[in-house]
Amino acid sequence: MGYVLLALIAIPLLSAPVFMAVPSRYPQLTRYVAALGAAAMFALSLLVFIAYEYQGGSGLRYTLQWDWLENVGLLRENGITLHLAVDGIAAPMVLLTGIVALAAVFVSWNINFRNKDFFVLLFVLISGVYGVFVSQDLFFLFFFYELAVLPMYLLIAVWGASSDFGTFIRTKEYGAMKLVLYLVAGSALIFIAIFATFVEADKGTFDLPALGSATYGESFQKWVFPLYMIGFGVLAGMWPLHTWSPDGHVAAPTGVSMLHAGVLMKLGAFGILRVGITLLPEGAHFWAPVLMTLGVTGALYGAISALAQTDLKYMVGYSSVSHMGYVLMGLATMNNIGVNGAVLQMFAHGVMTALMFTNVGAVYDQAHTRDMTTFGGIARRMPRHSAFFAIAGLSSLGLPGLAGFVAEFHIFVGAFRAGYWWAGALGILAAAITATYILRMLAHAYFGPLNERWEGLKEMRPGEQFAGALLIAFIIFMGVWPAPFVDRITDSVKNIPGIS
Amino acid sequence: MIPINDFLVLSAILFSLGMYGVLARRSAVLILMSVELMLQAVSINFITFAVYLSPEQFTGVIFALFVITVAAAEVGLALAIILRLYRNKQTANVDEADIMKW
Amino acid sequence: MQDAWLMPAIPGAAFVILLLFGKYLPRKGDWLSIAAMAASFVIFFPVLADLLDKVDTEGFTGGGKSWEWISFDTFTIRLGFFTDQITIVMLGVVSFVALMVQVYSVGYMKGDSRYGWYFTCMSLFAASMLTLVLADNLLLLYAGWEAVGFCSFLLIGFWWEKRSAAEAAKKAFITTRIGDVGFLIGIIMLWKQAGTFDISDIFQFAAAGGYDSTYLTAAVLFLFAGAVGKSGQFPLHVWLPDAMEGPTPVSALIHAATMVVAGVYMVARMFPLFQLADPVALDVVLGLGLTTVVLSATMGLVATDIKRVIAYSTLNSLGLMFVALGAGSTTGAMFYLFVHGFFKALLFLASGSVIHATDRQDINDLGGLAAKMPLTAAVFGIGTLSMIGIVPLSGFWAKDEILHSARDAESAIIYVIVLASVAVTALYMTRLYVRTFFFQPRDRQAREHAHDAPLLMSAPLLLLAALTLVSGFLVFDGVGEALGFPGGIGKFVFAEEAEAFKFSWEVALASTAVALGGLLAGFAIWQEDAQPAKRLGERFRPVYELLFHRYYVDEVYQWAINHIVLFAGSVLAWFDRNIVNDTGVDGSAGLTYLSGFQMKFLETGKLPNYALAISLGVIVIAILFLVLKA
Amino acid sequence: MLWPAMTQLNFQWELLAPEFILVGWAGALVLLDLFWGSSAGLRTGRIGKEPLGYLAAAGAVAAALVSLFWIGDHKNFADLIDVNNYTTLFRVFFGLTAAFACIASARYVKDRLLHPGEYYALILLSVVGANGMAAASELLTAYISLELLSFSLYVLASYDKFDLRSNEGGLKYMLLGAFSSAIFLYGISLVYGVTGSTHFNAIGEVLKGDTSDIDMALLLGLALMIGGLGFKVAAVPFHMWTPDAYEGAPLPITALISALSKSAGFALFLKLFTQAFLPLIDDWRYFIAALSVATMALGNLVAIQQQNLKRLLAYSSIGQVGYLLMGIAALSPESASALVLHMIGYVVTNLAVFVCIIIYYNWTGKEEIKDYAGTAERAPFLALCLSIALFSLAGMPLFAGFATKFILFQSAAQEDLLWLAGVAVFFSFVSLYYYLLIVKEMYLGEPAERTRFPTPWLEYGALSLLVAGVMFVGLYPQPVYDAVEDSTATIFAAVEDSAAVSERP
Amino acid sequence: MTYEEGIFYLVAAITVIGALGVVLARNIVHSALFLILSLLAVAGIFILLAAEFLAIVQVLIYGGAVTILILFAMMLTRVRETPAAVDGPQRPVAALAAAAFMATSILAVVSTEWPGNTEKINVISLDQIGRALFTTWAVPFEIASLVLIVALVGAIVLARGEEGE
Repeated sequence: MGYVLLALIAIPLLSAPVFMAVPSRYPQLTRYVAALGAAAMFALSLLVFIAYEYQGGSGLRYTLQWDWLENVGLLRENGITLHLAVDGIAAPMVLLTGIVALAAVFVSWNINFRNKDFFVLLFVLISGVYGVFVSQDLFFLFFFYELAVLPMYLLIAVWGASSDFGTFIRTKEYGAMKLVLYLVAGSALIFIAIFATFVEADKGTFDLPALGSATYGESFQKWVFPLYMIGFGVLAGMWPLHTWSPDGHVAAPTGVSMLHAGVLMKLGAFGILRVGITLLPEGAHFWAPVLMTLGVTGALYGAISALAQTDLKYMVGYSSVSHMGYVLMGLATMNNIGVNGAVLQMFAHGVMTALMFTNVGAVYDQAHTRDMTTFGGIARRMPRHSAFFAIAGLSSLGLPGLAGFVAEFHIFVGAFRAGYWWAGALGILAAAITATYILRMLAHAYFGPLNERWEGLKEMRPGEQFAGALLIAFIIFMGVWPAPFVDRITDSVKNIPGIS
Repeated sequence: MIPINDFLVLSAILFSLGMYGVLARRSAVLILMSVELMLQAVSINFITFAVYLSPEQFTGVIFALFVITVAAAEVGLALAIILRLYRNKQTANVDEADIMKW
Repeated sequence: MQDAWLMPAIPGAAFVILLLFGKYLPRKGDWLSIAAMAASFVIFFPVLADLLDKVDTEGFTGGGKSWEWISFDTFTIRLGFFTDQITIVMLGVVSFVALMVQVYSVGYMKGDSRYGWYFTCMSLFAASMLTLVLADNLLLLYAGWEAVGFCSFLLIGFWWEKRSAAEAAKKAFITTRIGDVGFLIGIIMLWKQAGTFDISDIFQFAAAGGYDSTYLTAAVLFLFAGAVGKSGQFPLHVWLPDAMEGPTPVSALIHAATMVVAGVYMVARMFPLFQLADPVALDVVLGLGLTTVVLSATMGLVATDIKRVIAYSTLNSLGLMFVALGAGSTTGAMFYLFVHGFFKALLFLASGSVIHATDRQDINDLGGLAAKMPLTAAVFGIGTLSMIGIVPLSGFWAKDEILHSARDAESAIIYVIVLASVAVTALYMTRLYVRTFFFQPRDRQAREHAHDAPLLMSAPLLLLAALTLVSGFLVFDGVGEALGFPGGIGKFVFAEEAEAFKFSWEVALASTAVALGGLLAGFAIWQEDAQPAKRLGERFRPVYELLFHRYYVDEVYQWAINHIVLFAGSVLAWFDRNIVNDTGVDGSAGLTYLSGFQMKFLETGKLPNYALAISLGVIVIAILFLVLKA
Repeated sequence: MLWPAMTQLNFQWELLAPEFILVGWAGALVLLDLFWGSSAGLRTGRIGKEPLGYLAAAGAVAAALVSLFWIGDHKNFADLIDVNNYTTLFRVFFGLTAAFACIASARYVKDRLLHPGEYYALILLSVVGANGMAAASELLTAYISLELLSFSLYVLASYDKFDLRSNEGGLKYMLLGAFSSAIFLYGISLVYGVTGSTHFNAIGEVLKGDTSDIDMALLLGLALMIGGLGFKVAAVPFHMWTPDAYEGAPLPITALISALSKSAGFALFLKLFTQAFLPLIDDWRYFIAALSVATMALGNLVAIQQQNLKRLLAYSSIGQVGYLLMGIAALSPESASALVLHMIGYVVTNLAVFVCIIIYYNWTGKEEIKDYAGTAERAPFLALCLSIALFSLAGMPLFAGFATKFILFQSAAQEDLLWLAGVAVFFSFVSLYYYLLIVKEMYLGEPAERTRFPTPWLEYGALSLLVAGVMFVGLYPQPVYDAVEDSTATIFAAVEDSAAVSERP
Repeated sequence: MTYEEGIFYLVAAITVIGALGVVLARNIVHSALFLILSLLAVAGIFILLAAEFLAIVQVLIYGGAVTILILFAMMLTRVRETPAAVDGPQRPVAALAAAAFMATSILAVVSTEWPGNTEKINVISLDQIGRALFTTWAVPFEIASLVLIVALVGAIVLARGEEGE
């Protein structure tokens, strides 16, 4: 099974030569190759998720360990290994990646401008994401983390869109540059923290389980944890380091926005959990109140900001900030309920935000504007699209029966249990604000009398509908029956030191 | 006998003067001449150390010999380059050779 | 009784089928929805019988079936369905009224472009509402609670092409959602101490003194916030009148008989906790109930839309129920809830018939319909009288209970106010009825086409009317005994602390007098072309304005939303764009860029400067070396 | 320590075979050029000399291959030239570097420069100098090798005789080079004075003892030597010549300066500081660290401002020097091998960048960043390779830069220089910005015209090799790292064995 | 003060004066002449250090070849002989820097206790030098020859006039 994990990383990377081999004059063939690759990844992801046995054991499954660099320099035996494995936290994330990747490929179906290059870069991104989720080696975790950032610039700058908002302009180059620099700036902190961790552990290896068995001094934990927290937090859209996220999402093409908001932002939260909290539990405990405060602030701030947006993508972008705030809250609870909730929320948000971007992209492709004030009543022309959007919105505002509720509920309960009653209460309030902006958007753009300007709108493309249906299936699945997720997540969360 | 420090101080003075020349002069040729002064100081140092402190190996003397050789070659090469610049730009003034900056 | 879960499950299944395949079913699947609802209603009887069997057993507190939903570590959530006496009352109302309304809808909604979607939503609503009622734990209750809110959103906005409908739907959802913030907080607070969401476990825990009194008070007040939103109590009452944008059967079912009373139901359900908490909690319930009563009764006086008037009466009734709860009488509240479900649904459906027939819903456009629509006029009249509280209609008996509890409350003012509200209710209900059915029609054209509804729509009206006539008698021991629960509904509902039916001539006479007075006054004021009303309106212009503008509450909210919430939003967005991003992010980037810009001028292009840099570098290193060493 | 009698010295001349090959080859090239030109009757010397470049490359490769013969040996020539793994590594490395520079030069020289024979001869001679710097175990040899390298580069930098920028760059390079080597020499003389020897190990031996008497002159000498070496490797504030020389020099020579001169400088720097000055590490560590910070900061910040690609690369190479200096500041066996590893990765990457630029220059004669607009459409392969190389420079994964930087920074962190690693990481992040600007221009800019460029197969071949190298180091550095560690281990072993110096063959 | 010291100070003074002349003279040709003076004086210092061979080399290479080369270059480049053209605006800073360096280096030199006998000059014979040069130092010697070749080739390539120039 370890080879499945390897395949998850390798398939997207090795697709690159295949894409290159496809002659440019057959763009359709390129799309089929992409769909095939994404379908394979999805199938394998599903396999990983389903076959994960969550009863007992250490929590690591499908281990594959290949020597990469050892007994040289500072590195001792097994210094850096390509150590792949999934645990209960990674398994749902892998699945999420598979889902969103498949959906993103279908949503990107109508990209015509150099679509070969597009898919190559997109697949590199996907490879990086898979890599982070399945790496059990700090070096490779970081390696893939950066790999995921690598193609972002071109993906956004070449295939993205600039927006003129009258009072200010956000060009795609700006969005792309800011996004990439921001993420790399965040990873700079992680870099430093990794160096410090390696030195302090004195094990001569970057293997996470080995590092986990090392002891770290208390003061060390206290000063290194915030590095991980902020560094990974940047990618998780942690307030106030979130501004790359709305601007980047707005500039990015739909498929990229989906992957980015849906999966890439999860890497940050995942990193805090997998590296920060796991290795440095005492530091995490020390900084948990700060993380909680930032998380709550982000949740509220994102929601209120979203309230003021008229651009659909900005709204979704800020809603991502808000929802990632929940994830951070969940992590900050440092108890199994909250952390469970955080992971659930990563999955839930990943799916629903991907759905939202699918929808925004579908309408933008036809209308060439995302200004919700210019729309009105388009539900008449695009009923499925509207239903999809509504479901995504309802999930994000925490309607029971959809994925968002399950996750947010765990987080709130966790927060209360950890004694952050204020945070829990504010989080719930933020969910109400979410309801406000989602419904405002629906009422403005989708309901009401049909604006004549949009008579010509058509239902979204079959590919987009497929993507939407896929995503919705998982939103409902998790909302109704979260046990498969919870069982897997718990299996690993309980092994994390410092989580009560 | 002359104490070692006398030579060394002389060398230091000579070196500093050369340095001053390099920093203060504008003509490439003058700068080159100032560098020669610095190299003279180096040679003095080497020989001084060799004859006072390590006569059995006298590496210093050999070193000084090489310094002088290299210095001569350096002058030749540098002058060729200066001449090249002069041919193209009609100046040997280093201040005026600043089309590349920032 | 084990199988009570089938009641929500069947409509739920119908919903799924309708959602996925509704389009391909004959008649868009309305029959499926109705059949599912009927099945659900049929199941109600074995469930009831089962409960009646067991209710006398020693120590019976209800029972049901539950499944594990999430479990890890010490955190377990079991979802289950549970029936006890309170549930059964609500179940009866919900399943019956829902069935009636759906049947009625077949006629009412005929020809609508989204006919199938309507029934899909109705099925979902029925499933959610029954889930809410039957839930054995707070989480499932909350899930049902949110789901009915969502259905309410869908159905209010059913005609979403109308801007006002879209807005009303949004308003309804958001307003109730604000209350739900509190509700969820309350639920989690209760969980935090008890470690369970199971309602009976929480009761046990609370009874054992597990909760600190202050803590419990706070928790139940948060719970109550949910009820305030859902049941349209002041200050979150604003959504309910607007909710009338939805199809009338929806108003009947959701915004009169079932969903809006969920708040009352929930408070009644959790009443043991309210009792254990500080009395302040119940005082708050009572105070808000009373406020709502006063506001809604007075606002009902000037509203001109039939449905809105009935909506105010609903608010009024809900207020009364909370007064009863606040005064400690769950029986009163539940009984009123029970009968209210019937007569309010009746009123709405009847008004639906009017609207259906005339295409008008402003009472200023109506009048004189009694002759054209005798059946409708009759059942509407029964509903009106019941609402006013005239003997022997069900409304009278229920209101009597509430008046009793109000009289027994600490302050006489409460009693006075409730009594006064009875009068005002009589006044505006009379107005509504008189203006709609009597005297000269103001819009002749509308009257021309008016006719009674077809049988399919009339049958539910008649059934509901019948229940309105008789359901009040359930308070009597004898009636109860005949039906299998001796002691009447009061004893039945709270077998543990049975409240006997209270009756005193004094209260009954007072209420009847007041009601009749209001009725007659109303008749006098609004007869013919309502000259006295106009004069009064002129005379008390400011009061009229105040009432007409609904105490300006909506305006204040709108202002607050525009000027505070959205302003805060835009300020934050501005802050985010200009301060956080352009200053903080781009600023630091700019600073980096600028420092590079400054530094590049170090590279002057002049050789002596370069040499100087080298020299200075060496000199500084040398001096520092020597200084540090020396 | 006693000076071994001459008879004890080892005079196996074959140890210097690679250098002899290079020198001989250089001479042959000059002659070939002379006769070939006249016999073909092409007196301008501008046409038909392209194969000279490939021949020169063959010579460099031959030298590199021959030097492989001494893998694992621990020999020295007359106690001046070490022939061990360290030397071998650099011989191979320099040889290959020069070979790539020659290949990249071929077309360029044919089109734009006079006297190709001398040109290639000088490149080969510069390799001799570089080899000497890496191999020398003694200061005089090191110095004279350094001058050989420098002189070759002075000439080569000014080789575009009719280009003012080349003249100016060459002049600045030459005069400042002379000035700095005077400073370096003065430093050497002082160190020689206090230690009585110019042999690295001998110096180290003396410094291991009590140095309080001689501190003043010693430290002054050390400061001066840091200045001299700093100039060679372009550390701030001794870097000022770099942008001008880079911009002025003919493109392949810019590549050569950035690759050969810099790595030879570091080879010497590392060996000298390991074998001679390691005992004083607590004195100089923080100065090197400070230089490192200043170098990273200035290089990366000013690079952002550049319009000219060569100049930008000059500043970016300064930034890279900052990282490399960390390896010196944290001097330990681990950091030394990390330094060399990063340097190899960097040089390979940088060569790839330069090959791209040269190809582009051969096509268009342009070298401003904005001239690269739309390259992705006109030459997708070139754009891809250049992007890969730039991302590698920025330290992105899959490519050499990520792994080697990671290892280098980690080794600094290990020696209590975590703060320095932090600064480096920060500036590495800054650097991404300006690399992205180039990528942006290539992929987003509007090309002047849409025609495809003709494919230069040979250059593309070289480029592919280099990019493959970049990917190889990035994806599987173990073999390279092992080799590097074997080589740096020898200079540290020499420190430990220095007591036994007289027992050497 | 022994007579040796006397001679030393005299020669040293000439050296310094020559050097000062090189760096201060307003006329570039004067500078060159001062340079010759200084170089010759340094040759004298070499003699005082008992390194006669080096003194000879010094006189031959510097006093002869180098200075003539420099004078040639001056003539070829026809340097404008205005003071402004000779000295740059950086003079004050240059003076400060040089002074600082001088102070530092003199301080360092003086305060160092040199290992060994600092009073006695040891004579190193030409024989020894020659032997060492061709045995021990054969490698640098050969590299130095390469340096000279490079300089030579470079100078020719660069200075040579090309067709059409």
